[in-house]
Amino acid sequence: MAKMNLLQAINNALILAMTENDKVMVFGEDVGHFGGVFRATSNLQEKFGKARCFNTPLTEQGIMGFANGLASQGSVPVAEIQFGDYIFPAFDQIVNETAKWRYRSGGQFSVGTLTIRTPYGGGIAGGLYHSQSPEAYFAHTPGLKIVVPRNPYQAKGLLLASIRDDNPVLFMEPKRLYRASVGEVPEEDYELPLGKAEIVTQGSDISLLAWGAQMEVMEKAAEMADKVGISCEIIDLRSILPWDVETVCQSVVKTGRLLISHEAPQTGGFASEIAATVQERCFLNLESPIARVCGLDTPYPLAHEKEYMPDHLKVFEAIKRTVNY
Amino acid sequence: MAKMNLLQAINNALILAMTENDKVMVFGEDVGHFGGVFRATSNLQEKFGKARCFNTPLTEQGIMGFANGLASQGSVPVAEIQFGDYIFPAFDQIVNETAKWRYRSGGQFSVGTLTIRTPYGGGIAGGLYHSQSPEAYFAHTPGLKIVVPRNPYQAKGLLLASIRDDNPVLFMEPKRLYRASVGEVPEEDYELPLGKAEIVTQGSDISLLAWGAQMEVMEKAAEMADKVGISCEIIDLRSILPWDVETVCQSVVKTGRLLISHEAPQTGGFASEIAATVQERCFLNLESPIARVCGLDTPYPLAHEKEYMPDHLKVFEAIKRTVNY
Amino acid sequence: MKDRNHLSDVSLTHKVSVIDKGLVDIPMLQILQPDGTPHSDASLPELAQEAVLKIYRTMRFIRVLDERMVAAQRQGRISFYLASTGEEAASVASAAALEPQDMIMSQYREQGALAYRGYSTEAFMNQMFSNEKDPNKGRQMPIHYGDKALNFMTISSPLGTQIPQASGYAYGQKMAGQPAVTICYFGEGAASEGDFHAGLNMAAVLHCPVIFFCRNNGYAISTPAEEQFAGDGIASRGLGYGIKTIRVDGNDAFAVYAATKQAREIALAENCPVLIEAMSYRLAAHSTSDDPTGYRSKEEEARWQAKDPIVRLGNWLKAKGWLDEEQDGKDVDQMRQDVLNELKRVEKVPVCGIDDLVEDVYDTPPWHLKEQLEELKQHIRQYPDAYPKTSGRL
Amino acid sequence: MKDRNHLSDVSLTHKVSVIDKGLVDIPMLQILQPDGTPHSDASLPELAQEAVLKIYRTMRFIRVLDERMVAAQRQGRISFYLASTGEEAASVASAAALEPQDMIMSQYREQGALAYRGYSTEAFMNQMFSNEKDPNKGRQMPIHYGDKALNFMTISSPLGTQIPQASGYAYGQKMAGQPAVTICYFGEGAASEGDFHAGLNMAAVLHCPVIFFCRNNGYAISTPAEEQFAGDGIASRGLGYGIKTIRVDGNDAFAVYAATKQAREIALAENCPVLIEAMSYRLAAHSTSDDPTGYRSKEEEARWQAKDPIVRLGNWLKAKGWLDEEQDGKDVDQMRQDVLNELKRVEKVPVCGIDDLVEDVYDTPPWHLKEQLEELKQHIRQYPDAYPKTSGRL
Ligand SMILES: Cc1ncc(C[n+]2csc(CCOP(=O)(O)OP(=O)(O)O)c2C)c(N)n1
Ligand SMILES: Cc1ncc(C[n+]2csc(CCOP(=O)(O)OP(=O)(O)O)c2C)c(N)n1
Ligand SMILES: [Mg+2]
Ligand SMILES: [Mg+2]
Repeated sequence: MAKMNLLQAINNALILAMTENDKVMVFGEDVGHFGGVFRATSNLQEKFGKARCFNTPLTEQGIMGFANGLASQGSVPVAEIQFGDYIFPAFDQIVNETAKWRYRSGGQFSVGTLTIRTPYGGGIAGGLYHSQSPEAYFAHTPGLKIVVPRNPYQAKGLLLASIRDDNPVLFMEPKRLYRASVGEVPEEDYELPLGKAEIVTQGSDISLLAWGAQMEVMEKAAEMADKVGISCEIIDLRSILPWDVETVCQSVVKTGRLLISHEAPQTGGFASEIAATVQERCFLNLESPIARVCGLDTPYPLAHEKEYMPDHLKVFEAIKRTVNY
Repeated sequence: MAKMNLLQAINNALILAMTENDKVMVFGEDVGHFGGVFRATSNLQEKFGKARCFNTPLTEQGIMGFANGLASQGSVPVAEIQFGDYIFPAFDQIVNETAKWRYRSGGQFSVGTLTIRTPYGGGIAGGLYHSQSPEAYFAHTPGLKIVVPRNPYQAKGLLLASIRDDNPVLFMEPKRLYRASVGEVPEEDYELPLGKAEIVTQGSDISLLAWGAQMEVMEKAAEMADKVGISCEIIDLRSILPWDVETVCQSVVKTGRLLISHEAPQTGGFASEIAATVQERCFLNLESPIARVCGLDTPYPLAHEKEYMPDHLKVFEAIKRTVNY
Repeated sequence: MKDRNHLSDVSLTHKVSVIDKGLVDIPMLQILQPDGTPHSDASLPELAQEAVLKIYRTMRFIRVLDERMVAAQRQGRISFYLASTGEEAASVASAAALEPQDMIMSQYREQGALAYRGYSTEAFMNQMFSNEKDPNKGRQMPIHYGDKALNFMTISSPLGTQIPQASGYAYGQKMAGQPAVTICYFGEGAASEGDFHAGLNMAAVLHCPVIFFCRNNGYAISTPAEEQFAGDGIASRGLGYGIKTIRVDGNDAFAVYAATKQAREIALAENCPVLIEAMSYRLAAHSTSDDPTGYRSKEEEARWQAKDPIVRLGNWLKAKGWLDEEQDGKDVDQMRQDVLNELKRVEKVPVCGIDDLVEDVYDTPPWHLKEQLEELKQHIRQYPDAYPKTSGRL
Repeated sequence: MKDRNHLSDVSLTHKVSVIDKGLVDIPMLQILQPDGTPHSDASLPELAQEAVLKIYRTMRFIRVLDERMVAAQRQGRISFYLASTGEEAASVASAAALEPQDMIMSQYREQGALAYRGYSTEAFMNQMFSNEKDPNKGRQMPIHYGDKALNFMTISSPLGTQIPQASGYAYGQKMAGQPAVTICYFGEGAASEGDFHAGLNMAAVLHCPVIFFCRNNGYAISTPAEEQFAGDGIASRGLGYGIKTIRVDGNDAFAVYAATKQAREIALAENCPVLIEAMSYRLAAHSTSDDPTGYRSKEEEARWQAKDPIVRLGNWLKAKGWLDEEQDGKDVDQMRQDVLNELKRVEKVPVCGIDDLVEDVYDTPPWHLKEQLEELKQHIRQYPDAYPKTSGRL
């Protein structure tokens, strides 16, 4: 065990993956000698050489096109998109190519070895273009897996599993926690399962569902709720696609109530998919409407970031409203 | 009044818009002399000259970047993306630029004059890349309007309103209906409102909600339902963003049941947003879970297109299940 | 720390000098004249009789296949087709200059390359009828071939996407130490996509052994080359990326062969990309959905019919005594017959069973796809007549 | 119907000719030597004393602003800053060659162009403190300026997106019959984006009066130019698109002015794009989030400090007798004082009221945004201490 922050946990996972398999290659803007603008890829070029960890020209569509080709050849690319906000130039390569590669070829070819890493999320005074949480844009795309860790331990285990999974994985890192989240992380190799949610805290009155950096907010709100006598069950979804309907529904059957929270704008966010599915499957168990506490339906603001965010106070109020419905 | 098919109605709307305002410019791949691969822009170059209706090089990101700049200058671009499946290379220009232009500049600059036209949808043996219905990918983007007409009359009135609306509009045309849908269309100018759903058929047992080509399917299913004594209220959403929650909820309050249908894959489709919102607002009115009848969570297939599609039979079965819940 | 100077190669001027025509002339390699006679100062590629005949017969076959399938589409037997008439030399002769281990990533008008690799008439048919024998499982429209055993990547409709992918594939080949390159075909229209820029620049910077083979056939559907770009074709761009570039007569099989052969040698020896621009003309309609009479003249087409690549190589073969006119005619008749026979046989092969609808989305279908499949089967059982392709085999 | 021949300009060769170094030398225009003495055969641009002094003083001001704001960021007074140290001539002198009606679409390191247009110190501060006086309403990170009255388009972070936009803007200006061009600034890093390719090609084909001004400063954050491209800079690409191209010493204000002036004349007279590549060096860190010691040497930086554009023009002015050393020092002190005063004054200005959170998403807030705003206000009233920036003014 060692104390690591989230960046160190990711760096550590990359080192293990690159050591184990020399087909693993890490690339993206500034990831080489410099180690990435957040330093997630520090020292990889020194350790594994410039051929396996390298800078690319500044083109996200190129990075993902290159990564797709490389993966289809049998290598194991771990491509970095510098900010989640800059993944959109690569949208066609990801949504039309990565996700459909295996299907269109009848399984003859695939890019299953591909992992895309990208930092996402707000709370860092980043404004419109350094704050977005684009998971829902990708969650409408069969063929992709989407994974979001909430802390260093999760990050390492989920990233190793993502790199080794035989499906393309979009691995979204909560950049607000990069240095803020520190925890004990085993130095040895381990994996955490994709597609499985985790019940972080057991509770009986309401289920709180979130992922990534938003988990902290849920815990804070749950503490407040606890003080007024409301017992919250907290669930980390971990995988957005495919997602763990079973665990979520079991929890809702137990508590009778569900609140989902994410930073992305409410309309069309992934909370809507969860709410739509759960109301269908747990209709008779629901004692109140499923609540969504999300970002407002605006671009991500700057001066009003605090007001925009689905913080613990908004979650706490929504918990009370839902329980007292 | 004249009999027009959906293409003719669109062509007619473009002629009116270009005649009225010489700032209106129409461009895209093959839209010039040739009139577009579907011929929606036929004769425009002849009538209005090559400077106002022109071919672009083959680059969707370029078309949308160019259109954004042109709109911000004060011109009124109507840009065509040849197939909805090929809109993704322009995703960044639309989602990060078009949608956020006004917000980031505090309202100093905007691309509100922009209209993007694109054919969408399946049922034409088009396979993965000539069949997609990408509306949900855009519906998560504050700042955009999204409009889908169901027939020639709607197409003309909604397109004219979209071109004149001071917000960027993504106008999605159900290509399966281009020639198949024929109807009476006034020759003079008229507009239909954006953001307003339309109740196409009154009913009492269940509300059926869809848009575009899927409206036909709803009507067919409703007829079947009628024969077994179920009365369906059919609603055409028309605008996906912002959408008309009021009309939909009023209908659900009346019928107590809701079924939503679209061709796009179910997970993360726009039906999820509607279901999430309606279960929240009409919780106590709902007599059964909101049903979604959508495409499967696969890329759009070819050999199994018929099986994949949310056809009238599947809708009919879901109506019965919902009513008999 | 390494000292860098991004101005190290720059010379000075003291007057504003606007560089306008700043490119060297990029001449087009032609070995055979349009009538099939070699240019006197040209050296023919070293190709044995069998090798030239294989190129010739493959071109012939593709012409026949194209004709028959366009007809089949008109008869409503297949939904869509896309012919390569007039451009057979570009794809066939370039493929002939490759090794089997080289990966081919094509656009969609390179059936010649695939046929050269050994794709059978039956395989073509299986794909076009989207049947269960197509290794791509009938998931894409006709002409989106792909064959792992032949190192021919399954075609994808979105244009230009294969260009940066080819750079990545070639990088992987290099890292694996394989004596192989990737060839990436695309049209002059697709070269306007952002992916083109990304792919060529990355290949140059990252030293990828890839051949970018641009078929400049003058049109992208209805859009003529002059509305596609204003520079000296696509070749002129290669120079801007620092990529070695060759322009070749795409209707001259020998020229295409020689250029590709040399490009392959360079790419492999120097671990670098090479750009080939093959000048040709799309004699066919864009596809069976297109009618070119709306945007070009018969005279223009006639001028290019006179440069037919098959006639050109045929004439050379005959002059050389390697081809007998009569036998050639019989061969073509035989090809026509074979295509028709296969067509009739294959159109009866059923599509994949319904389970395949949810296969290959992921490595194995996750719970939600299994659930959706079960519901669907249930539904098909309830309405078997509505889903005749699959209900019989549930 | 028009007869087309996309081979009309192509010459023939009969041997495989691989074009490697196929570009003419693209020399760099330099009028002033690094020490400020003009090259003997160079003709100086026709600029009156006041005009040259305006350029000089704007550069000076920007240097001061950059220094102060980097310091302010270190003190935690603003969250982010991005200096243009060493590149002032590129943005200031190019802006000086434009007319006020020309639209400026910049990347983010062109504060010099904005200052030249008359953006006040207060305006800079308002943007950087995201306050209610910023016409952009405090919605973006510091340095994302924009001012409609000055024809300076609000900056957007995603790189390269402004390039095709500038083509479109210029097309609109042409259609409106305005005697105006658009200038589009971007870095050599951003030039790798697909949008660059689309924007330049479209401008060439659609005859847009736009000046593409590339600041090649050797780095994109940590990535040196040699890992960004393998060709002869960015200028070499212009030729491939058929775009007139000028390479200029970005640290020589006179050269930048002369090149841009001529580019503007050509763009306007011929309705066409012109590409300028300004060779410079990012003496500053990429931004306040960056530390360049990790990827380049002090020696390399020193080599470029010796080419300082402000010193260069200052020396020329002094030699000319147009600038007094002592007065210059006083001016700079005054600028520092002004910047500090404004900073202190402006950092007290509040942010916009909460209603502005939902304004400008659409032309008017639709029902759902009004509803979200009402809920939010309700919430803020309940927890006023948690939202101190806005609760006081509800
Ligand atoms: C991204 C994308 N945009 C548009 C299309 C529609 N489309 C199919 S073929 C074609 C023209 C391609 O021209 P070119 O690249 O020159 O190839 P050619 O058909 O001449 O062989 C177009 C616009 C597409 N398939 N993909
Ligand atoms: C689409 C996109 N990708 C990545 C980034 C992150 N980023 C900001 S600046 C920068 C480097 C830009 O370099 P260059 O264009 O040379 O301009 P310079 O900073 O040298 O002035 C990068 C990668 C971005 N802003 N947008
Ligand atoms: Mg072409
Ligand atoms: Mg730079």
